[in-house]
Order: sequence, then structure tokens, then C-alpha cells
Amino acid sequence: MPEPIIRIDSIVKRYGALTVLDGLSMEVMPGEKLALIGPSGSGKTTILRILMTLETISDGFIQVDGEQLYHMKKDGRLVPADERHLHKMREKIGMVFQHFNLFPHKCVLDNVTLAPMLTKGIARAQAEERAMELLDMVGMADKAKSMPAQLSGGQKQRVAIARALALSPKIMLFDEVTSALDPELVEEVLNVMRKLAAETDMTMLLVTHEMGFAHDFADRVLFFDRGKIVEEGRPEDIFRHPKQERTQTFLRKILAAGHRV
Amino acid sequence: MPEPIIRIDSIVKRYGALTVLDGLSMEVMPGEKLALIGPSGSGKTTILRILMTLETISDGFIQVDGEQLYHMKKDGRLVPADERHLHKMREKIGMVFQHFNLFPHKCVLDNVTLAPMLTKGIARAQAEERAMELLDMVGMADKAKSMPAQLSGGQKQRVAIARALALSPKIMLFDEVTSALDPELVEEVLNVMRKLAAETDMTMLLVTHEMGFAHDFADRVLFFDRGKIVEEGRPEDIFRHPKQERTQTFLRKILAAGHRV
Amino acid sequence: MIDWSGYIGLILEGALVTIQLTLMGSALAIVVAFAAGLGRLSRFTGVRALATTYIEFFRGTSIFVQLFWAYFVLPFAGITLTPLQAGVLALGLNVGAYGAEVVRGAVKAIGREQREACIALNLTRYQAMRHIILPQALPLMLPTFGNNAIELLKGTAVVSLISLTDMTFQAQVVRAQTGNTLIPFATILVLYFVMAWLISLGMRWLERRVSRGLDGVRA
Amino acid sequence: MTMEWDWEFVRQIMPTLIEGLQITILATILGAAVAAVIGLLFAILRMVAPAPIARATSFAVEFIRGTPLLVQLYFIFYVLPDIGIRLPALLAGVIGLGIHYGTYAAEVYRAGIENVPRGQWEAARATNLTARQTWIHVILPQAIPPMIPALANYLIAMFKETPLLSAITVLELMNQAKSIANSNYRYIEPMTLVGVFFLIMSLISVFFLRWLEERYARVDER
Amino acid sequence: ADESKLEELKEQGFARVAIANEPPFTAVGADGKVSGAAPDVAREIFKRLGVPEIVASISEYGAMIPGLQAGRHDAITAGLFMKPERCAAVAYSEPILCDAEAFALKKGNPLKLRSYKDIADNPDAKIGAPGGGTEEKLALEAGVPRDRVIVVPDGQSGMKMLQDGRIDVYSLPVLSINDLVSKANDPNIEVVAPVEGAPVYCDGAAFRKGDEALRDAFDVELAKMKESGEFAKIIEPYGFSAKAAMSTSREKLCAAK
Ligand SMILES: Nc1ncnc2c1ncn2[C@@H]1O[C@H](COP(=O)(O)OP(=O)(O)OP(=O)(O)O)[C@@H](O)[C@H]1O
Ligand SMILES: Nc1ncnc2c1ncn2[C@@H]1O[C@H](COP(=O)(O)OP(=O)(O)OP(=O)(O)O)[C@@H](O)[C@H]1O
Ligand SMILES: [Mg+2]
Ligand SMILES: [Mg+2]
Repeated sequence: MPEPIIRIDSIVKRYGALTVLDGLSMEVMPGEKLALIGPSGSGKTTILRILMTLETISDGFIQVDGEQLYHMKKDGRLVPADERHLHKMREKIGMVFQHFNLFPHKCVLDNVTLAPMLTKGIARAQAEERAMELLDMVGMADKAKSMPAQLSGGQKQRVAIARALALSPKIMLFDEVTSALDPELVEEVLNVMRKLAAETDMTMLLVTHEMGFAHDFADRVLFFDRGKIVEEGRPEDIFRHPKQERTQTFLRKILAAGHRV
Repeated sequence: MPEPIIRIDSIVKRYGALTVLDGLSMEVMPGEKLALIGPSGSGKTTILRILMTLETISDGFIQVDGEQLYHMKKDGRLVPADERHLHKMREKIGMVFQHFNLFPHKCVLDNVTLAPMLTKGIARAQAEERAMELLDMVGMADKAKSMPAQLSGGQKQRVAIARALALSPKIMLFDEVTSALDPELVEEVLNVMRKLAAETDMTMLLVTHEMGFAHDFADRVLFFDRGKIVEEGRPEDIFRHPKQERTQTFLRKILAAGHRV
Repeated sequence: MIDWSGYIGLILEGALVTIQLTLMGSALAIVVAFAAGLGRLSRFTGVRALATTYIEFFRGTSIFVQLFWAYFVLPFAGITLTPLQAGVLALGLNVGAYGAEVVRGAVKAIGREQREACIALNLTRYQAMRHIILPQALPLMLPTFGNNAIELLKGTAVVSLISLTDMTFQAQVVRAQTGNTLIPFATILVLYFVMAWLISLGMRWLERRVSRGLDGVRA
Repeated sequence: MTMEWDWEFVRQIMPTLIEGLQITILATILGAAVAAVIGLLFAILRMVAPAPIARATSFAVEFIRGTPLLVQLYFIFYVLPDIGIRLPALLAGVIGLGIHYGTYAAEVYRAGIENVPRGQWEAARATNLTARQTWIHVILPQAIPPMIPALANYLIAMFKETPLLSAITVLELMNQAKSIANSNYRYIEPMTLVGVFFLIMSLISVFFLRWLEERYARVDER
Repeated sequence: ADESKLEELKEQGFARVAIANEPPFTAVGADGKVSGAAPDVAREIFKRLGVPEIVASISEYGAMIPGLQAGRHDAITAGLFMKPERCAAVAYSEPILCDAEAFALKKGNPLKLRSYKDIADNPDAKIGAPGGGTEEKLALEAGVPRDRVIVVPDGQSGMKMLQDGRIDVYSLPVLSINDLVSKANDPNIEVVAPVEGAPVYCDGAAFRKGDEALRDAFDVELAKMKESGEFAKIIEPYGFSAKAAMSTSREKLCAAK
């Protein structure tokens, strides 16, 4: 049996007096597609941000691809990771944000090629070739020379996905990638992600409020509430027969608001 | 047969070279509940803002409750309305915004009482009594002394509804009142609006992307595209059997994105 | 009869000194503004403390005091500067301290989201600053830099108090020699205004250049 | 003559310097009051006056901001009497400071008002408030608090520019110090003390400012 | 004493002198050329000492001595009158330009002011004088309270303030006042000179303490010029009296109380 690619071991995350994650543990297998759902403030974003090393953890351990994320071995002892170690670990992980966070002063193509050229020292010609493949995949090849300000939200998000893919991470994190989009634009982004899920064996963690999409996309759904995993299982089970009351209430509210599964 | 309460007669709205509304006409009967749907940029918000006199019109006439909105009679001739006339006309109309636009420096109660006290000269005690009734109706009575910043989006929007109702307008305009909210908070606002629609005979115009809600709420649905009404009818007809191709495409996209009707 | 053309010529010589001071002072100010502004955002406490001390000190004391120190007190520490050097030093360090806050503010204004995107793309701190943050922060700084340059221009009038023969000082000389107050002062008012106006024009031009692309138009 | 620090001398000149400091503070406070009023006037003229007046005001503001206060002070004090306006030195200084900084204050007012979100104007209109009611109950209460730190900043800047008043014979801190220096041929003590005074005052005001900034940072966080 | 100072100046080819912005002690032509009695004398003597040029920088009176001490000037040639405290601070040459004190005031001398004492005695009288200058000191010593002694930044400002009625009397050396009044060309201003009871003062070139060797060399040439009459030829066109300078000495002036 293969090793998990992510192993989260009783991590704690506090902001001042507020404990957001309280001893959370979970494992993700290579190639697995995971959907994280749950009410606002339950810690879904936080867990992705911790994996992306955008936050620090207050306690616990995280192992990614066989190595400690926030710690490193030094003289045989585990010590807090330094910037170099984090830099090395980040190669394995990519993230797409709710607000795209494209670089507004660079054209679409430069947005995609910048990181490979800088972090991997790939030559421009090669980086551009690969970038065009990715832009083609997300249906944005014809906009390679546009500036982000000229794109619609859905187009921006597709570029952001291509940009994250350009570094060929083993793990991709998606945080509500459609919730800042006009309803009509949602579909084009979800299509790209469906394609991606089908075509690659990348490990993916997805935070979403689109229950229908979570259902189609995920191998496994985790339901979060107040910094804990309250329930987890296959999408069929979670959405059709939630066991926990909190899951049931949450799903009822969301569905009443007009979303279908 | 009763007179329409709103009669819009071939109005034109231009922003510089861009014509947003091009000779639009429509009528609304007293007590009617109208849903305005359509793609982004089609002019839905613009029509509400024109009714609220937040924009001016480039051409055409609007009659509200038997009087001209943007014109007035003077020496027997129609002339552009002055501020006093507009002030009088605005008494008939209330509006709730996408981003609530609560007054951040006033507590919930003061937000609701400010306008009645200032514009109608109602005494504080009376204004507060009525405000508490309204806050109670929207389920916010216990937060009367809170500041807007302490409220969730859904709570803010409920206060904004109470604020608009406090002036007892004959017509209420709602512009995407749930689209800035977290999905779970949408329901609480929609519930308030359902109750409102059922209990009062106010005329209501609602712009929304929540097709399910539009379906339940409206007596009549207008589908906008590029500043024109492309199709209108009873919700059952529009949602189940749209006649126009543009309506069909739009609904297909929206529904594919995970919204149910 | 007073030889006005000659005396106006004297004032114009002073204007040259004023321009020199403004240009050299601005150059120094820019360098220290970036050094101290980025220093305040450094990871290292020592660097932050140093930058903060510099900024608070030079914003805290008056430009007059700084000038007097540069001119009259530094020599006792064995550093004798020409009046021009003392003027450039005091003005540059003074305006640089204000500029440092502008740099810091602009860099911080390029929000958390852009920084996070850089981390997610595994850029180093230096790469993020160089390729992402500064190119976006620069257009934000320029308008305030323009104002600072005008402040510096106006500050040069103060150096007349340490006998640097700038425009204001020459106006004083002309006034003493001719007994006329209105003409020399009116002349320099106009000259200062023209210079300030040129600075604004230049800055606006620069702003247009560096922000091209951000509004959707490709540079 | 030695150039060592002489505490006895410091003790001796302290009362004179403190006298000067009082004048400096007085000039600053009066100047600030003038600036606050004139700034509002400039701001209103630029925003609501008929075009020619608004444009003339803009030009005047630009001109005043683009030229040194020192030269303006010379003008007010030495040239204005030619047209029959003879102001006492301190008053001339206060007016000079006030007008000069009024042009800065005008910008702050304008920015403060423009920073109130458009939605607030619209909400006021949707609740049928009149223009006057909108300004008094909705816009100004939101516009003013965020201005306070910026205005206070200019107050401090103004404080540091009061030495210019020595050019028009106001015996403020710097002038007293120069006078002492001139009659005793010692620059180090008086000038250093002036620096220390300024530093202390502005350190105090920096803390005060931080407090203001926190207090008024954003109304909706209260 | 540093014997090599003169050698240094010779080598660099010029001496840096501080001058005031006060005709006729100094004058600046429309071409920017510095002349006036004090710099003319200094230029000539330095030339004889083998230093071909002087570089003059205009300075406030108050800033001159600190500037000299801070090594910014090699000498002050500005009409900085000798007084005991100053003699203690710098090394003066023998006297060069002598002058008495004068008042400029409104036509007809309405307040009847003839001495500093008169000003002290009249509670309405305000005097203007340069900050840190002799006149300020004399007024304060005569008992004029501080708030009636207005520190005036420069001669032109002083005249203007007198014309505008901001001060009742403006005090400077006689020749300076005469120069100002003639430039102002104002029939409503008159001059009282010399001021009763005020001493006659003479300036000298002032050197840094420690540069006495240079000062002594300067004195030698100055004495020669006084002897030959060239001295009188330079200063008398400006209105100064050579006789006055030759009839007194540094020793006397520095000792005077
Ligand atoms: N920087 C921060 N400082 C303080 N508290 C924070 C910070 N970031 C997040 N939190 C808090 O941590 C909790 C979890 O937030 P998180 O963003 O992970 O929730 P979420 O599940 O992603 O919610 P949503 O669906 O609204 O995005 C919330 O209570 C939030 O207020
Ligand atoms: N102030 C303005 N200046 C210029 N163009 C404007 C302005 N306001 C709106 N528009 C344009 O008018 C058109 C209609 O806008 P409107 O906001 O009414 O659309 P909408 O149907 O409400 O769309 P959405 O669903 O995105 O809210 C759009 O093309 C928009 O860009
Ligand atoms: Mg989140
Ligand atoms: Mg809209």
C-alpha cells in the first residue's frame, strides 16, 4: 500500500486567543481528489494556507511527500524549518486563490512563465512553450498577450490555474476558486478543473461551496466544522446520507439557498 | 382595471458612447412582484438605479404612482424635475443594495430611525417603536444596539431591508441583495423577503441571480439582455419553457453552474 | 539707475544653485528613502531599528536644526562640508526620511494577496520584491514622490540661512544692494512656482509611463 | 574658547529658550486654527464653486503650495505694507503659516470627503435625505475621523517650520537660540537644545498621532 | 600657533573670508563682483602676502564667529566691531574700519530720541537692530527691555519696518545707515548721527585663535599700507575715515568697557 503524500498530525492553529484548528489530523493519498466543505469560519481555508506555508502552525506536525513541512532534521534533531527548507518544500505544492491574485503588471503569458524561469531557471523559450500548452489546456492560448485587467473573472481564474500548474507541483490546492465569479462564468472554470482532475494524477485539495461540483469532482469529502473534521466519506454518502446532525443542517441550508447537488 | 404604478416609456440611458438602455418600455401593476434576470451588464441594475433617481435618463419618460418622475409640470409644460420634486417622488420608493450600504457610524436602530426622523419629522420615540417592529420582523431586534461592523453579511442585509421599509414606500427595489453573502447566509435573507412578499401588497422589483428564489417570489419574470427585455412571462413559463434562444443559453449556463430552479 | 538685468542675472545664478540642490538632494533622498523604507520592512530587528531611528530622528527634528548641525557642528567631528554639500546632505536626509515612509506604505499597499501568490509560486523574497512588489508599488509612490520633490525644492530656500547662495539668498543680496523689496521677491516667487510646476509635469509624465499596463493597456 | 559642552551655559540660557518655545507653540496653534478654516474654504470653493472661481482657487492653491513659505512670509511682512496692510509680526506669521498649510489641509478635506464610499451617498438618497441632511448626518461624520491623523501630521510639520518666522522678527525658539548664539559666540548648546526640544515635541506628537490613528483608523471598526 | 597657515593659503591660492551683506562695508555689484571697504582691504593685503585671491561668502553676523571656529572661513572682514568678548573669541588684526552708531528715524524725530538711554526711557519706543550685533547689545545695556528690541534680519528689512511704522528707530553704524537712507530715497526718514554716548567702534580682520602667525603677517602689511596712504585711498571713497582707524589700536579697543 502506498504512503500518504500528506500526513497531518494533530496540528493546532491559534490566532491570539482564538483556536481555529484544534488537534486536527488527516491523511491524503497520492492522486486523491479531496473536497473540503463546511460552514464559513470552520477552518477550510486555514488548512490550505498552512499547507502552502502562508501561515505557521502553533503545534503539531505535517509531513508532505515523505518530508516534514515545518520542521527539518539538523544534527539528528527536528528543528523549525528555515527559509531554504520551506523553499524546497514549496516546489511540491501549488495553490489557486479565490481572487486569482494574478500579477496585474504582467501579461498572461508572463504570469505563467515568471515562476518557472525564476525558480527553476528554465530558459524563456522553453518556459513559453510549456506555458502555451497549459494556456491551451485552459482555453486561454489566444489571450496570451492580454493583460489581466482585460480578462473576465473566469478567464483570470483559468490563467491562475495554468500559472500554478506551470511549476508542476505534486499537490494542488484550490480555495473557493469560483466564488468570486459571476454565476455564468463559474462553469468555464469548473470545466477546466474537471478536465484537470480527469487527466492528471496530481493530488488535489479543493475548498468549495459548489456542492454539485464537489460531488462530481471528489473521491472523498471532508466536512469541517469549528476546526474539526466532523464527518468524512465518499461524496455519495456525505451528500445523500449525512450521519452527523451538523452536516445535515449545513447541507439543508445550502440546498435551500438554491444550490443543487 | 387599476392603473400601473410604474410606467416606463421608451427610456434611453447612455454612458458617454455606450448605450445601456435603448428605448426600454415596461409597466408594473400595484402590488406586483417582478423578478429581473439576465446576464451581467444587461442593464438590470441600471433600471433600478434610474427608478431610485440615482442616475439620470438620457431620453424618455417615467411615471410613478400617477406622476412624472424626472419631469414636472410648470406653467402647464413638462420641465425637468427639480430637487424638490425628486424629493417628493423618492418618498414612494425604497431600495436595498447589493452591498447593504448601512451607515457604519450609526448603530442598527439609528440606521433605521434616521430617515423617518429627518425626512418625515417623526418623533424619536415613535420612530424607534416602529423601527423595533421592523427589526423584529427581520429577526434583528436583539441587535438593535450593535454597530454594523459587528454583524454578518446576512444580518446587515436584513437591517438594510428594515431601513428601507421604515419609510413605508409603495415600491421596493432589491438589487442582488444576496450576491455579496456567504452561501449559508443567503437563506436567512431570502426568508425575510418571502415573508415580506407574502404579507404586504407593496410593489417589488427584484434583480437576482438566484433562479430558484426568483421562481418562488415573482408574479412575473423579465429577462434582460443588452438593455432590452428579451422575454417576459410567468416564472413557470420562463424557467421551464423559455422561448428565446438567449434565455435558453443563459439559463443553461446558470443551471450548469450548480443552481437549481 | 539700478542695473536690473544684472541683478536679475544674480538671482538666476541663485536659481542654478537651487536647481542643483534640488536635483542632488532628490537623488540622495531617493536612495535613502528606498534603503530606509525597505529597511523598515526587513526581517532583521537590527535593520528595522536602524531604519526606524533614522526616520523618526530626521522627521522629528526640524530641517533648520539639521542644517545647522551639518554646517556648524559636524566640523567639530572633523567633517567639514562645503555649504552645498551640507545643504544636499541635510535636505536629502530630511526628505529621504519622509520618502522612506512612502516607500514602505506603497510596498505594504501591494496587498497580502500578491505576496501570497509569490509564496505559492515559490519565488524567493528577493525575486518577489524585484519582479512583483516593486514594479507595482512604484506607480503608487510617484505622486507622493512628486510632492516630496516640491517640498525639497521649497526647502532649499531654507539653506539661505546657512549662507548658501541659492535663489532666496541672492534675492536678499539684491534687496540689500538695491533697496527694492518687491522685485527680487516677486521674481523668485515666480521662479519657484515654475520649477514646482515643471516637477509636477515631469512626475505626471513618469507616472503615465510606469503605470502603463496596469490599466489593461499593454506597455 | 573651547567647544566642549557647557552645562552651566545650558542652565543659563534655558529660560530664554523656553520663552521662545512658548511663542513657537502659540504660533503653531494659531496657525493650525487658521489653516483648518482656510483649508475648508479652499476645499469647498474647489468642489462646489462656479467653474471660474473653482479654477482660480485651484491656481492659487497650486501657487501657494509650489512656493516656499519663507518667501511668502517675506512678502506678507515686507511687501504688503506697501498696499496699506501692516500686520504685527506674529499675526503675519500666523497668517502665512495658516494660508500655506491651509492648502495642504484642503487636499486632506477633499480626499476625506471623496473617500466616503459612493454607496453612502446613494443610501442617503434612497432613504430620501436632503443634501444638507446627507452632509451632516452621513458624509461628514464618516469623512472627518479618517482625516484627523493626516491633519495632525501637518500640525507637526507646521510646528517644525516655525523657525522661518525668525525672518520676520518673531522671537520664537530658533530666533532666541540664534540670538543667544550670536551674543555668546556659542552655537553648539543653543542649537542642540533647539534640536532636542523639537525632537521631544515631535516624539510626543508621534505617540499622540499613533493614538489618533488607532482611534480614528476606521469608524466601522469601533 | 600654527605657523603653516599662510603657506597653506599661498598654496591653495586663495583665502576664504566671511563678509556681511551690508553696504558700504561690503557691496555686491550687479555683475556679482564683491567689493566694499572691508573686502577691498582684505584682498589687497592678502595679495601682498602672496595669496592672490579672496573668496568671499556672505554670512549673517551671528554666524561669522562660529563659522570661523568651525574652519569655514580663514578670516572675517565684515565690519565686525572689536569688543572685549569678541577679542576673547577670535584673533583680531589692528583696526581697519571705524564708525560711530547712528539712528534712522521718522522725519523730525517725533520721539526725540538721541541716545539708547532715550529709548529706554520712552515706553513707546521700539528699536530695531541686527541680532547679535553691537547695537542690540548697546540698547539692552542702556536698559531697553527685550520686548522693545526687535531683532531685524537685515538692513533693508530694518528700513522697511521703520517706514511701515513697525519700529520707531533703526540703529546701525553711521555709514550703513547713510547708505540705506540714500537708497530708500524717502524724505520722511532722517538720520541721527552719531548717537549720543555711544562709543566709536572699529573692526579688524578676525582670524581663528591659533592663527596668530597669519594675523601678525596681516598686521605687518596693514601697517605698511596705512603708512603709505594706500589704505586711505581704498576706504575713503566708501566714506570711512582712515585717520580714525590709525588713531586707535587693537589693544585699546579690546580693553574698552
Ligand atoms: N489572520 C487571521 N487573524 C485572526 N483570525 C483569523 C485569521 N484568519 C482566519 N481567522 C479566523 O479563523 C477562522 C477560520 O477561518 P477560515 O478562513 O479558515 O474559514 P473558512 O472555513 O475558509 O471560511 P469561509 O468559508 O468563510 O472561507 C475564522 O473564525 C476566522 O475568523
Ligand atoms: N457609471 C457607469 N459608467 C459607465 N458605464 C456604466 C456605468 N454603470 C454601468 N455601466 C455599464 O452599463 C451596463 C449595464 O450595467 P448594469 O450594472 O445595469 O448591469 P447589470 O445587469 O446590473 O449587471 P450585473 O448582473 O453584473 O449586476 C454595463 O455595460 C456597465 O458596464
Ligand atoms: Mg475560506
Ligand atoms: Mg447589477
